[in-house]
Amino acid sequence: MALQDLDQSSSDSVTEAAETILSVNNIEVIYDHVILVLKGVSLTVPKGGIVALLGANGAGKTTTLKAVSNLLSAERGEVTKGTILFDSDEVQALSPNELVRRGCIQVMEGRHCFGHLSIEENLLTGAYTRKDGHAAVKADLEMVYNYFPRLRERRQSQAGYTSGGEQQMCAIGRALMSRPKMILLDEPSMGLAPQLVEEIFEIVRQLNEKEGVSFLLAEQNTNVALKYATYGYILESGRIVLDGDAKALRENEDVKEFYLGVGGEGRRSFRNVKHYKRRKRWLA
Amino acid sequence: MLYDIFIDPFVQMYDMPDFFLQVLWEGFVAGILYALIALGFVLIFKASGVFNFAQGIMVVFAGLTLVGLNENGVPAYLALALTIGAMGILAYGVERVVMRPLVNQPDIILLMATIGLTYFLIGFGEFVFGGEPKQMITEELGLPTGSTAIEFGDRGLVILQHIDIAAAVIAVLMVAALGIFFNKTRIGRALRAVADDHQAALSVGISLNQIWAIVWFAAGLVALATGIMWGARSDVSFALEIVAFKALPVLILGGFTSIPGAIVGGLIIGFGEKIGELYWGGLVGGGIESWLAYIIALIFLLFRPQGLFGERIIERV
Amino acid sequence: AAQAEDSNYVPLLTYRTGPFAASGIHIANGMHDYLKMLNERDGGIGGVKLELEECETGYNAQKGVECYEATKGKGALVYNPYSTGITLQLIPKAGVDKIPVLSMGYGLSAAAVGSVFPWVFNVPDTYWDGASVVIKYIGEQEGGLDNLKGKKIGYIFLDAGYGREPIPLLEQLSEKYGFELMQYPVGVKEMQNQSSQWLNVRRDRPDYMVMWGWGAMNPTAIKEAVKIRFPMDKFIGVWWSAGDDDAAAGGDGAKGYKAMNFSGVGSDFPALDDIKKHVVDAGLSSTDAETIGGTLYNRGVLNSVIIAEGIRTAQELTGKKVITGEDMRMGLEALNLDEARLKELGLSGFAHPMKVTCDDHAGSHPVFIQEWDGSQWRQASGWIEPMTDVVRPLLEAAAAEYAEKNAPWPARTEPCPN
Amino acid sequence: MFYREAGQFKTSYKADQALMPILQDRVGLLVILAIAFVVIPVFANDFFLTSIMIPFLVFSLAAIGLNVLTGFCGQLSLGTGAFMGVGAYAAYKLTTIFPDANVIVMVLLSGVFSAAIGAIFGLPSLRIKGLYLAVTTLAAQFFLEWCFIRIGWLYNYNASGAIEIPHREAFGLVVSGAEATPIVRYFIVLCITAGIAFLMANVLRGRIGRSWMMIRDMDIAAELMGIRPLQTKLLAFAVSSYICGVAGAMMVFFWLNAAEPSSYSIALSFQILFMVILGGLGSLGGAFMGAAFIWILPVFLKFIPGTIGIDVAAETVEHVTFMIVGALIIFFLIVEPHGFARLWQIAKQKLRVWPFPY
Amino acid sequence: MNAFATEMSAEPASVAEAVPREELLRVDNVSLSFGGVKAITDISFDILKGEIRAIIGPNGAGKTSMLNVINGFYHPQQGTITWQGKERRKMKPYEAASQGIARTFQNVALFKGMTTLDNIMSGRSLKMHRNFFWQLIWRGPAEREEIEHRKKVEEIIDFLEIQAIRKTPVGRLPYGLQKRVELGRALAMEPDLLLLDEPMAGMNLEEKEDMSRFIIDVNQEFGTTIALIEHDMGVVMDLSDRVVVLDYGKKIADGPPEDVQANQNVIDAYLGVSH
Ligand SMILES: Nc1ncnc2c1ncn2[C@@H]1O[C@H](COP(=O)(O)OP(=O)(O)OP(=O)(O)O)[C@@H](O)[C@H]1O
Ligand SMILES: Nc1ncnc2c1ncn2[C@@H]1O[C@H](COP(=O)(O)OP(=O)(O)OP(=O)(O)O)[C@@H](O)[C@H]1O
Ligand SMILES: [Mg+2]
Ligand SMILES: [Mg+2]
Repeated sequence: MALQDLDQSSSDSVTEAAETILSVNNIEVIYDHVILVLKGVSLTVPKGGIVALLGANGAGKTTTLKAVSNLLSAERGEVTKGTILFDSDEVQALSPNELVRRGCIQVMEGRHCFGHLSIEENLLTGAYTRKDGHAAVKADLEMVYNYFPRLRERRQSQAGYTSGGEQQMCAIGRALMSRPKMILLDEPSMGLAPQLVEEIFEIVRQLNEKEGVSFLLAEQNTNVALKYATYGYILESGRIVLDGDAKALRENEDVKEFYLGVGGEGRRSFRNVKHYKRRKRWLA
Repeated sequence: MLYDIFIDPFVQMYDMPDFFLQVLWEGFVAGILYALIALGFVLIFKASGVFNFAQGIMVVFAGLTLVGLNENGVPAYLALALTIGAMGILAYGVERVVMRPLVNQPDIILLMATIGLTYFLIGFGEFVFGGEPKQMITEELGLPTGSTAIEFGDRGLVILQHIDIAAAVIAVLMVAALGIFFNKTRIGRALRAVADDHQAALSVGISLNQIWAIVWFAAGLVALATGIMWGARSDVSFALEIVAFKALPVLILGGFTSIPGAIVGGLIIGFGEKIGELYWGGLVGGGIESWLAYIIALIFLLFRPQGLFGERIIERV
Repeated sequence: AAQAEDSNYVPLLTYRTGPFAASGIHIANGMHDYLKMLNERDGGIGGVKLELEECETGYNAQKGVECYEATKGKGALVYNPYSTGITLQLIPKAGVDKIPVLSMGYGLSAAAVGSVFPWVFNVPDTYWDGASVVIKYIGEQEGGLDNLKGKKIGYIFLDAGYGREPIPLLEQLSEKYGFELMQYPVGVKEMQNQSSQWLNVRRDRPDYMVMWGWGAMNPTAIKEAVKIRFPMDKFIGVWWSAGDDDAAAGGDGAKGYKAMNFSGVGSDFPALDDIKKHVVDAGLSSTDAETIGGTLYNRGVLNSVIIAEGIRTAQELTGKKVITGEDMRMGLEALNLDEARLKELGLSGFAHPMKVTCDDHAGSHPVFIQEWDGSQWRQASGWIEPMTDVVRPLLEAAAAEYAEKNAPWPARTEPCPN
Repeated sequence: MFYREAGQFKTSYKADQALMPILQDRVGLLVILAIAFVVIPVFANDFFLTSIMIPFLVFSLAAIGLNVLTGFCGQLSLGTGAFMGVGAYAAYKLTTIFPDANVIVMVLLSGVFSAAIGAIFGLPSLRIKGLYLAVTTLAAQFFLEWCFIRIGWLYNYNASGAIEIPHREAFGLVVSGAEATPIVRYFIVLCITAGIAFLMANVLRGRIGRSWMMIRDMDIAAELMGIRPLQTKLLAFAVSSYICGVAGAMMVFFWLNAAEPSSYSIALSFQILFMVILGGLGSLGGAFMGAAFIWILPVFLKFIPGTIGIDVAAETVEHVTFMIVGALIIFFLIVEPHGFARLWQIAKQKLRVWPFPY
Repeated sequence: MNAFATEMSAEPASVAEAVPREELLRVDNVSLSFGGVKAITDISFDILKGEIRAIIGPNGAGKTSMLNVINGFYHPQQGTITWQGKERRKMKPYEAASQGIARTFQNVALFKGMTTLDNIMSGRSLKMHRNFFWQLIWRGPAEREEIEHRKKVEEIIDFLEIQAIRKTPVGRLPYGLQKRVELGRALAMEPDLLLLDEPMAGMNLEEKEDMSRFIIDVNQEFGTTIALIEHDMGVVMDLSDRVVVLDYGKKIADGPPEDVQANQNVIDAYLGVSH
């Protein structure tokens, strides 16, 4: 535990500084009754915070997010231990649509647009739980189109036929349409052009600052994620192995080595990667 | 031979115009009735991507409940109200017991579950109502029963059954109402979303439970209307379940997801089947109605694999 | 078979479910109630109780075979399959398992030829007998069979073995008497959807319609006939299209619809009173008193009368109380239900006297025509003899053909009791 | 603990590719075969053989056939009943045209006819997919059923319109017709079913089986990898129909003894489909489990009241059976949508880690 | 044993420019539209034998559509494609496969119901020939063929380091591994041209590094030509020999990575300020 001291101090400061909107306490998740995926994960998201959840493929990021938004049952998975509190309510007792109504929405990994609906209809489904009238929805639709002009161009196209990136924008836009208090973003940058990645994270920051929306984002693009997040958790094989302030994580040697790709002498070239089995120190 | 196939039928149509009109009328009525059954399927398919095999038995079930209540002394209109209530309970039960635990499963599994439901309802229905056929309480419900003959001078006559006219009117009203409900409300959009992707629909806050209860209830109402109409033509009995198969080609021809498709498909099949059987069926010994509908549907499909009004099948990598 | 020593076991293959339940239920009730009545009133037959067991077939051949296999080991005396399909499957087994098959007025017509089918009985008539009676009756209406020349007779039938069975005979008669036979098959799936067939009828304008229907097909056909305004008095059904519900479905318009019958009309028979008293009122039946006397109910009763008389005859012939399938076969073959016996049974006039011989297992007994008066059936003709001269040679030819196709079909070895 | 592959290392690809790489599975199979070939013939009575085992095996084979098409190649078919019918009628014609030929050979040959018909009805599958394809197979179902009724030649113009299986002998035994003993018929059915199941297991683990599964899982990707969709699907249709045809022929020759067209109705198609889905799409073992469930359970349910001495009306038993079967179908789907085969796998996995929960 | 990874070239790809390369594929004036949507407008470029050719551009620019055109899944309304010197007209996707074009997909298109091993074996389908009869028998020729190909597949498995998931159904694998299996499946086809559609999307740095190494190895060891779509500019810059940039269906730049990166059009349309 190389970072003991660091994460001690920082996590304390975070938890005390602000009210928490989401807290996950020591959860275990099992798929299909036999596949144990999360082995005691705990994390908290403060109100108005942006928290990044990092980790390799298969670490369990998606699973964690789904546990939070209560979508696991649709995948034959279940939370067998621990509790999840959103706005101090037990998530497990709420239905997914109730959660959305209360302001917690997930952008699912791998886009999941409604293929047969047009882009605009897709966006409108995001407003399903809203009760504040046509005008407000219309205004938000405009807002989303302003964030993603590309979507405005393709608004009448069937989502199933749009390009991968367009679908990703659509999925994010759809979530925004519900006016959430908290967004669970699963790999928002996947498949997006670099320019757009920046833009999306800018949007995240704007929403966070202007509207006070909290974020929990699972991301592979550690660089960007840690740039925008306030706090980060690193998940490996179903366990949190490291957590801390984003800044502190960015400085951490291991994180640098394995997630940011910057050694002492700056960025490594992909061409020159040596073939050796690396080992993460914290797994020792 | 060639004459029999290509010329004679048309000569016949010309020679007996009254008969031809009658055939068209029968085709129309049959089409409307098929469309009614298909409509029930469409509702549920549209809303969940589930092919509801139990629609046929729901028709029987609704009809039997109505008649059964009436037989036990409940006045017709009260029985109707109670039957609607029963369909509501059924819808809720199905949602609770079958659909909810099977969310996000492949279509074929859900299809299979509805087959399980069919079995259950057959057993339950016969247990409660017995297997005897019952007569539809057409008159008690205030539906017309007579018939009108339109004469063409000396060229014969066309007989229109009033109940058939009523069926057509009811079908059209129902389609209009459902069409408006599903297209003009946000529920309509949500339905299609659910059919595309259960999990994503959940994630944007669409309550599958609520949606499913609604559509199953709507399908139950359609089943009741269908049960009354078919029951008035023959009897309300479990044999009626078989006519549900007739809805398949209609459905496929119209496209699984289209309410107008059900009507248009029904009419095409209705007309095609009657004209085919009456003018060409004799050539091969008759009874071709049992498969003609499928062949008609198949021919259409070869040109439009998603049916006439169905949503495009998305193929993209 | 190791069955109870003090009872005779009669399995009843019935169907109260499935698409043909509409007809099957009444038959099942009639069959069951009469035998049950014998148990209650007389303590069985010859002092030995009957052990009854219903097995539900749903008119489905697979389930029928399953019922057969499940019950045959319990010492079954006779099988009444009530489905042409099941009958066909049981015919070859009957001789092997030594249990007779009684298909009363249905099944394989050729089975009437006792020398080829010693184990199968189809008293009182085969379908061919029936078809010949219909033609004869139509001839009478027209003032003589010769007047049939140039007439059109429509034949609407369930498109299955059952409905197709009479066709060879009808074709032969059409040739002989010069009427035109027009066929209107109704698929099992189309039973409740016959508008095409009846449109065809409307176009072809046959002078008479003959129907071979079952289950839900009957009421639908009658309704459709009313719809196209076909003259109902020229519409004649086989004895299986003679249910009370069938005709009632047509409402007022069905008045005048006719059907053949060979079992009593109404409930005005002492034996039926006994059924009411001992069985229905005692709560031992699954039907209520009103259905007693319905055509199909009575048909079921008649079926059981034949079973009971078969058992009684067998007991007399063998001197045993508890008999076997082989004894039963003999009993059936020696069946002689004459007027006196019918009277004794409290069923005088319930059926025409019947007699089975080793050679003729059907007997080609007379049949009458009944007519629907809008609320119930009444007898509309005297007993009409089938055209035995035409039917019998056809039966023999068919039996020979069956034996040939199923070669090596076992030659008859069973002794003739009479 | 008891079910473990630990210690069973594979030293060659050959061993690794064997049908059952794990010892316990092989032993299990041997036990089942021993029961089927020895225990059952010795102890079973006629009812058990004719009403349970023979139909069970026939249905298992049909379910394997449908599984090839629907479970492995992903093409939904509702025409199984009719394809079985083609086999039955073909076998009937063959045995009556060649009265001296061995019926078992004729039964095996009859599948060729249903394979051809199946392939013809498979042609539209190039363009039509999923539930829509069901209409093609339904067209096949109803059209063929109509042929069975209308084409007198098929049933040798029998007045009954049904096919009745003639008495035939082979290997010195009566193998068909009413005199064929249950035990003989059982052995024939058992050998054919086991044989075809074994051959199919071979096909399914090789290139052809894989190409079917590729089409099933993602037809576009399969095509981009060089699979010709039409050929592959047609082969699946043909193989599936062959197996169904043989099953259909066995159904009438070794079980029912006579068949009307309605024996091969849509209801049969559905029955087989249930077996495949409940057993597990894409699993050979599942086909057997599904057949057992769908066929044997109702039979047992029907005889339970009688055996425990409750007097229930026959139709009530039937109604309750329907309700129970329906409820169980739903129940099992909820427990495990992938069928008994998957349930079995999970059970094995649990055994593997036993006594720990995971 | 790992046949490919043993010899690892550590030097940057300078060899590439030395030999003038033969043209493998040329796209001339191709246009493709769907209804009103113009996905590709009049695009021409070529791919040389043995190179790594990157295709980049903003979302919806038409990159994936371009790959679909190349392997015959879409048929362009205009333009021609020349493959190994021969001009091709309408071609079925499976013909492209048999001519040696393999690809991976943007939204992983694995065969979900099959194991990793079977997925990769499926890549060998075109190379296996034993007919139905031998398959039935299994013992003998079919089995020998299977084993022979299994060996090749095991080499690929070793190479991609996915031994541990050999027998896992791919549906349950995490996204990154699925992409790796998909690459393996394409490699199993031993293609002349390998089309990779965003092979590194959704991977973290470590995995990207691994993937990069695989791509380089394939390119250098087998001499397989690679066309690569990728949004990670680091990867594109480091791996590719030449880059073509699409925007709204049009080609806006084509050349060596450094040039492209400096191109103002590209910066405006795609890279944004921070790069
Ligand atoms: N439905 C499921 N059934 C069984 N196992 C599953 C299922 N979904 C995920 N898993 C397993 O759970 C583990 C964690 O998966 P998860 O998708 O949460 O990882 P992740 O961190 O999001 O990875 P990635 O970065 O690739 O998206 C993986 O090993 C995966 O195989
Ligand atoms: N089959 C199709 N039908 C209709 N439009 C299509 C189809 N295929 C692609 N398009 C459209 O063509 C355009 C180009 O799509 P393409 O998938 O090639 O983009 P891309 O460059 O791969 O983008 P991304 O980086 O987001 O994957 C998009 O606007 C898309 O919506
Ligand atoms: Mg993930
Ligand atoms: Mg793309």
